[in-house]
Amino acid sequence: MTILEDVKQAVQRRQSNFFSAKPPPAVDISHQVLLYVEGLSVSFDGFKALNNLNLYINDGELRCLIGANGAGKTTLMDVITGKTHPDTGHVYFGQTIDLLGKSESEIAQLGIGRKFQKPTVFEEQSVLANLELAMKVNKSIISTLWAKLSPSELDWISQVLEIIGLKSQYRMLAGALSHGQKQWLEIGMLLIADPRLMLVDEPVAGMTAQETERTAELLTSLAGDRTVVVVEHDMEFVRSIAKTVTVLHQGSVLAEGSMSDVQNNPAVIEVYLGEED
Amino acid sequence: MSTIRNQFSSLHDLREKAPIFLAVLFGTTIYASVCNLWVPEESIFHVTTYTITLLGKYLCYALLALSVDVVWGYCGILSLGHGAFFALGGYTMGMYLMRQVGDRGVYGDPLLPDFMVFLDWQELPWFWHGFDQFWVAMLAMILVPGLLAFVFGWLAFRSRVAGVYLSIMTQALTYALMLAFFRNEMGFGGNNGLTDFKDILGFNLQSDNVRVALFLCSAVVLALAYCLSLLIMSSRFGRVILGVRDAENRARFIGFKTENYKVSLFVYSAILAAIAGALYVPQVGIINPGEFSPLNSIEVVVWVAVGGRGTLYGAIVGALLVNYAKTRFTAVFPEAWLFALGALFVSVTIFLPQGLMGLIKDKRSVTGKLFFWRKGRKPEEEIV
Amino acid sequence: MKFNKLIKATAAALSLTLSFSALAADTIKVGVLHSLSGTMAISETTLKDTVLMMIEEQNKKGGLLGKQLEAVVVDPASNWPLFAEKTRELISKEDVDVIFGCWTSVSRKSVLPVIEELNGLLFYPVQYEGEESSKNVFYTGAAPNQQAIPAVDYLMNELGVKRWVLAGTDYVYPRTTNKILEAYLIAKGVSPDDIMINYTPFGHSDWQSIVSDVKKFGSTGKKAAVVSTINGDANVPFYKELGNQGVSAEDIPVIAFSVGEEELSGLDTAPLVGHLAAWNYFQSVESDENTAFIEQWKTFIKDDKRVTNDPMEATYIGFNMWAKAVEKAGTTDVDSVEQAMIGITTPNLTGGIAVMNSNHHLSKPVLIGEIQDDGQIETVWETDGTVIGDAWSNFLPSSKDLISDWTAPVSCGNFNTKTAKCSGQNF
Amino acid sequence: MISLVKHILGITLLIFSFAISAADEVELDLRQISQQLVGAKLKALPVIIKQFEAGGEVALPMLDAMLKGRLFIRKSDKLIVVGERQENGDYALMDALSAESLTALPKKQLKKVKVNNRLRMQLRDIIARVTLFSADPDIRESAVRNMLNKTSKDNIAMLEQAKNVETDSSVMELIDLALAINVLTTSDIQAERLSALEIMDGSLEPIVFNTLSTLLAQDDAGNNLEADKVIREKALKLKNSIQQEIDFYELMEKLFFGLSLGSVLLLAATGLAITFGVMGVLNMAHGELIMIGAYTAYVVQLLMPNTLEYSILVAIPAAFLVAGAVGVLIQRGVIRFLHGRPLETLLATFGISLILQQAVRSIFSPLNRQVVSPSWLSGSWELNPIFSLTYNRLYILFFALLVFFILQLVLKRTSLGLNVRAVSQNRGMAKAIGVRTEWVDAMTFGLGSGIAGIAGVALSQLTNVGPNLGQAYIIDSFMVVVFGGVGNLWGTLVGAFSLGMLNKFLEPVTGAVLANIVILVSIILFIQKRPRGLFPQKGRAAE
Repeated sequence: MTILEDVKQAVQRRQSNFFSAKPPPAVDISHQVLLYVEGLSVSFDGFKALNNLNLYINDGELRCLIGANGAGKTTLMDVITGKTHPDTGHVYFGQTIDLLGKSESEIAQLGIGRKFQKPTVFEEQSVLANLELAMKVNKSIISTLWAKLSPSELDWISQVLEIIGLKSQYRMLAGALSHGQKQWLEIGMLLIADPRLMLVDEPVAGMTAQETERTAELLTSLAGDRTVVVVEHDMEFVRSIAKTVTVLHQGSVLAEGSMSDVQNNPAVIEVYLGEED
Repeated sequence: MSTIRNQFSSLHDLREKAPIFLAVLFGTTIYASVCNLWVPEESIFHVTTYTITLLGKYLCYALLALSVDVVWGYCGILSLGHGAFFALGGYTMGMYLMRQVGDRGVYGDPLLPDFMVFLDWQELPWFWHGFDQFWVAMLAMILVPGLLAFVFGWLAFRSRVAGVYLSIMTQALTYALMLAFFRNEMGFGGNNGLTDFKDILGFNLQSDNVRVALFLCSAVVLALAYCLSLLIMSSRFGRVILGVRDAENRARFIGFKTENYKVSLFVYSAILAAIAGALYVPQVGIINPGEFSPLNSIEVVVWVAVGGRGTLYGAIVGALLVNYAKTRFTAVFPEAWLFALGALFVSVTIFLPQGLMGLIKDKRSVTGKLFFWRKGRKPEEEIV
Repeated sequence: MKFNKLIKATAAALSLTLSFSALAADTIKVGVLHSLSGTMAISETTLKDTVLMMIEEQNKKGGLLGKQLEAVVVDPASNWPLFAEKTRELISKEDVDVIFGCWTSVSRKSVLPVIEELNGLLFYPVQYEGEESSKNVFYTGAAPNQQAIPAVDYLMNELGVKRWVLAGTDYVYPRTTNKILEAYLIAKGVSPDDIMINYTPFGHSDWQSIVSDVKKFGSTGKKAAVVSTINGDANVPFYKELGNQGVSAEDIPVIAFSVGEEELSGLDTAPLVGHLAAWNYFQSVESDENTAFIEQWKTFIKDDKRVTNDPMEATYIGFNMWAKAVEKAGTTDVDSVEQAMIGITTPNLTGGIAVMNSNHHLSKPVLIGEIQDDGQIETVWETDGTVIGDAWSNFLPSSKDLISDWTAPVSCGNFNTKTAKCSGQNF
Repeated sequence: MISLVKHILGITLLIFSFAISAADEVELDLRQISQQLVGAKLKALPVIIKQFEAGGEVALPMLDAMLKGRLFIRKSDKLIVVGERQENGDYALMDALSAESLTALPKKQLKKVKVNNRLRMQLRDIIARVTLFSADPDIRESAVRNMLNKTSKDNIAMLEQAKNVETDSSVMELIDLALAINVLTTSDIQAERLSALEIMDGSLEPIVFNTLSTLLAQDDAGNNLEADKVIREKALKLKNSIQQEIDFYELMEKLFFGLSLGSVLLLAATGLAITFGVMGVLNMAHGELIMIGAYTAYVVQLLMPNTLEYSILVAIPAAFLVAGAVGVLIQRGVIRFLHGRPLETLLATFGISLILQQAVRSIFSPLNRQVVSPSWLSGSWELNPIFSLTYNRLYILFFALLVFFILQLVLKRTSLGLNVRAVSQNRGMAKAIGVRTEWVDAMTFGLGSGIAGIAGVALSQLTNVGPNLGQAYIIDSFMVVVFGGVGNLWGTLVGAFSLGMLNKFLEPVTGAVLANIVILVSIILFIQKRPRGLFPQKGRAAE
């Protein structure tokens, strides 16, 4: 469990010497719930991608979302991160912050990070530049014009590089990385921004078994300090990390509970697990 | 304890890349100026005033190309309307020069420019006031195109108009402006535009000294714009811009308000274009609505493509080469030069997707090579 | 450092080729500055060919001053700043002795400062709005008083026209001409209600509404006519729409100042028979010079169907006058030729004599013709003698006090007779 | 007073019938008169022509020929002849009076009898009077219509005469109208004038409206020119009702103009909607493909000089093939290599457009070329005196819709269409299931180009056929496609018609130039509101 310790250490150090100066926006988690999703509906051309969906994510939780293709997982993430505007419903970050009506960048600055289904990194820039841009710093135009990497920031980047195993490739163009490495880089970009909530869409797609294992380790280590929501198709992977699993079906929550609860849920067996094997 | 080195230093980039460019630029311009002013005409080394004005014009075009490269090469915003900013800058300068004529116009009216007198205007339209002051004209040269770019960019980027839609809208913008400026009621001289300038800041525009001064001025401005753009592009701002070009969503989801970045870059670029226009007008002696023509703007994009986009110097080299070719072709094969030009555009796009600079661009880095190989074939999905 | 080398090499090549000025030659060089591409190529290419034909003809006669003439053709590509650049190229790089060129006013305005600065000589062969007289330019086309005013007189007196549509493309020539005509008509007692002025953009192609408006304007019982200063490409759709909406020349005649034989050759003229054009020359005019000229043109261009037009005649007159002036001056020096030009006479193609006046404008006959179904224009009316081109219109308040006279003692293009001042000269 | 008029009329009629009975004598007379045409100056012609009227119908062929500019003087013997140009350029001749056929002669041996507008007007008047008693009701109708605007005393007398023998009801109506106008303006008996107004009620002839306007006019001091209040009120009522009709038809006219402009835009843009909308190629050479279509129409016309009337029908498929072939060439030769780089296709096709333009300039010269409009595409369909639709625009409107719907069918119902849609939606998958994507690309581009060619044929009926033809339409086409929504043909249809309408309704208010500017600015603003046009492709696929 070296990674886990590394990360925790690094994050703590970082918080002490950087974020003390710039505290993250206060998220009111007095009810332990970090993310409220209530009555959410989205439709495209008459197709209901989300249908009166309710979901509550507790602070520090690691939640897995599963569901067949078209169940609405990605759309849900789109709504939370401000990419898609719902027809009806509410999304609250903590008790007070209404996420609807905020832009993607505002939501990101609140501390909600997202990893896309298809690894999306700045392919024509170096790994270092990718991480630099993802850092949690002042992102206004004026400050980026004058910004320079401070030694402490370089340190932090160096640690993240260590965690994602790309230290020796830091000068390489991100586009030249392998698929798995890109996935890791994107996770690194999430990590370096020190988010409160991480939305991770299919993190292990295209990874080797070894890489998958590392990812599982990493994600579990992150939970607690921050909240992680993982969408994944790989049941083995889900089983290995999940405490609570939510099953989506046709845009609504079908079942929620521990992996074994869900696996034994007759409705789930019928619509989802039943199709396996 | 850091084992990684900071690669990013804007000044470092400037130190590494600019000197060659600046040396070539100033070498040529100073050589040409000296040979024009102080070498006797009989000498084979004499550079004619014709050459000076021609080179001056090329430099203005180069600046215009640079401004297009800044938005297109670095941010993926293909503007087919940069001619509009160029022309607006030109008009502000033209208005100043027109007011400088004073009572030396053909009708001898102390206040009204000739075209207004003979269309029987009674008084100076409000927007012509103040243009007898150089600083007002310079301010307007920055503000008018800057404001237009801001409003247009703000509207377009905020509602996420992108790709071809954006390109076509920029085209509509310049086309609408062209039609508007063609209207005589607008008070900008209609089709004839502004012409028959006499002097600038009290110096006679026809004299060789002033021409050389304008030429050198263009070179200095081009050099400054190049260095400034280089600095900007190698700052973190520049990396955000590149990020916006390649994966705008990613940039948004890590917290950048990409539309603001795009707007500010667009405004910067528009101002560069306007400065190019303002330098262009006193050197060619006329500004008219033809400069707004959408075809002109497309041509600028072609210069950048020929030179190689996303490199800054590529745009400059492209503008110089294509315009030089045009000058030669129109004189050597006046009836067939469009064939040559057309073929040049087609072959460059097919065979040199990175432009001429792609041929000689940094080959030392293996990743660089890979990157170009990839880029040549990478579908720009964002755009479709 | 290949890049470095390449740049240097290019720069060197650039400065070398550009600074390589032409060696003195024993020919007389004639610059031809007409657009061969772009929007104006349609009109200007013909004039380039005309100049080339005239040069060939002159060379057959032994050239000038014992030297052969040599044409230097460049393509300003319908791009106005390029006109200025090419003028500079022709004069300072190619050392031409005279330039024949330009069509649009804006191209002439663009060339003007350069030609005055370098003391060149330009022959401008197209009808224009006037309000200009430069020492270095000879205007061989019509001024407004040689085209527009006689045309309106004709309509008013011969056809009894009472209501007027002044339709034009929105640029300086129609604007000025219409201003002059409006002032003239009002002076003649036409009520402003009976004048309709309409401007359209260049290349306007959808004339439905305007033609329909003209029809309505003309159906009030009073005889109406359209005075058209519509330019270039917009004419074809305009006439097609006229024909199709059934506006016949007998109901509402259209008199055009920019439509000649060449424009008509791209058009089926059957529905247009009877519509009018005002020029100083028609191909159909019967004279020995004209027959010879048409013959020569068709042989030169190797196309029996090609037509001649007014700007060609203006080029013809201009060229012959220049040749005569060079012979008279015994040199191609611009100042001498300029002085020799004034008073030079040469036969025009309509059987008369063209005279270059001291205001650098020609004396010309004014012809009004009707369009025929074969695309020709038949003269139906002409002035008794020739009319002297007036550089400054008497009907514009701004220019009524101005005259142009390039002979001593005035020697000025914009001489104000009231203040006795010469303004706006570049030298 | 009236009886006096009748007397005079009677005498005129007497002379008239006498003249007809002595036709031969008349011909002899006419021959003498006609010989005066030889060598006559234009100014002398009106007097000579006037004398022809007495000749009645015998002089008609001659007058008609003169009106149409077909009257010649045979140089050899100064005989007045009617000439008709033949295929070989010679003129088929016949004697102007006896209609006897003569040997054909080349143009050089003939001298045309000059006519000008004034003479033409005079000729028309004479012809009208002569044909007022013609056997053909249509000819009579046009004769009366001609006389409607010229109510001289003579004409009124003749019209009254004609009224007695007229049998055709529509001609009768016109005659009544002409007489009523005359009564209204000349009589001073209120009852007569009121009944005249009654007759005029409902007529849309411009003369009626003008007469009423003159009647209701006031002088400078504000006094009514017409003293009779009853007449004034009645006339005002009449005028208002006519005004209403005029307003209605003006609206209809504007609608038609808008539709017509829309159809032109639609034709020009449909091809682009395929090459740009479906394939994503920013085809700057689209305008030049239209131009190629127009030149094809020109060449086809040259190839079939004897059947000019129908050459345009042949030109449509020919233009489709030629422009389509050029399109396929462009696709195979250039665009194929630029797959997935739409912005770069813009540059390459811009180069191609320069080449094509210059090629046309070199081959056909920079001058405009003439494409003859067949007679069935000329003129207009007159629904009533103030509302008519021009045939060429009407046909083009239907043609544009036809092309559009055929294209829809092709895309929806044929295997090519299926392939096109498959490739445009998911290239990789289409390829995987065995669609020959390369071939489909070429065919799609060819299809779009071919349609551009067809548009060129239609445009050759409206505007110049010259090297610049394409440039005039390229920006408009892009605007239409972007406005309608890229990738959606229905969007193009709606976009084209709405822009056409908007333009035609703005133009009377703002003038043509401002209307264009306003439209461009509104498109820019509209795109801010709906970044993907009127009918965007929705859903996840569009991302």
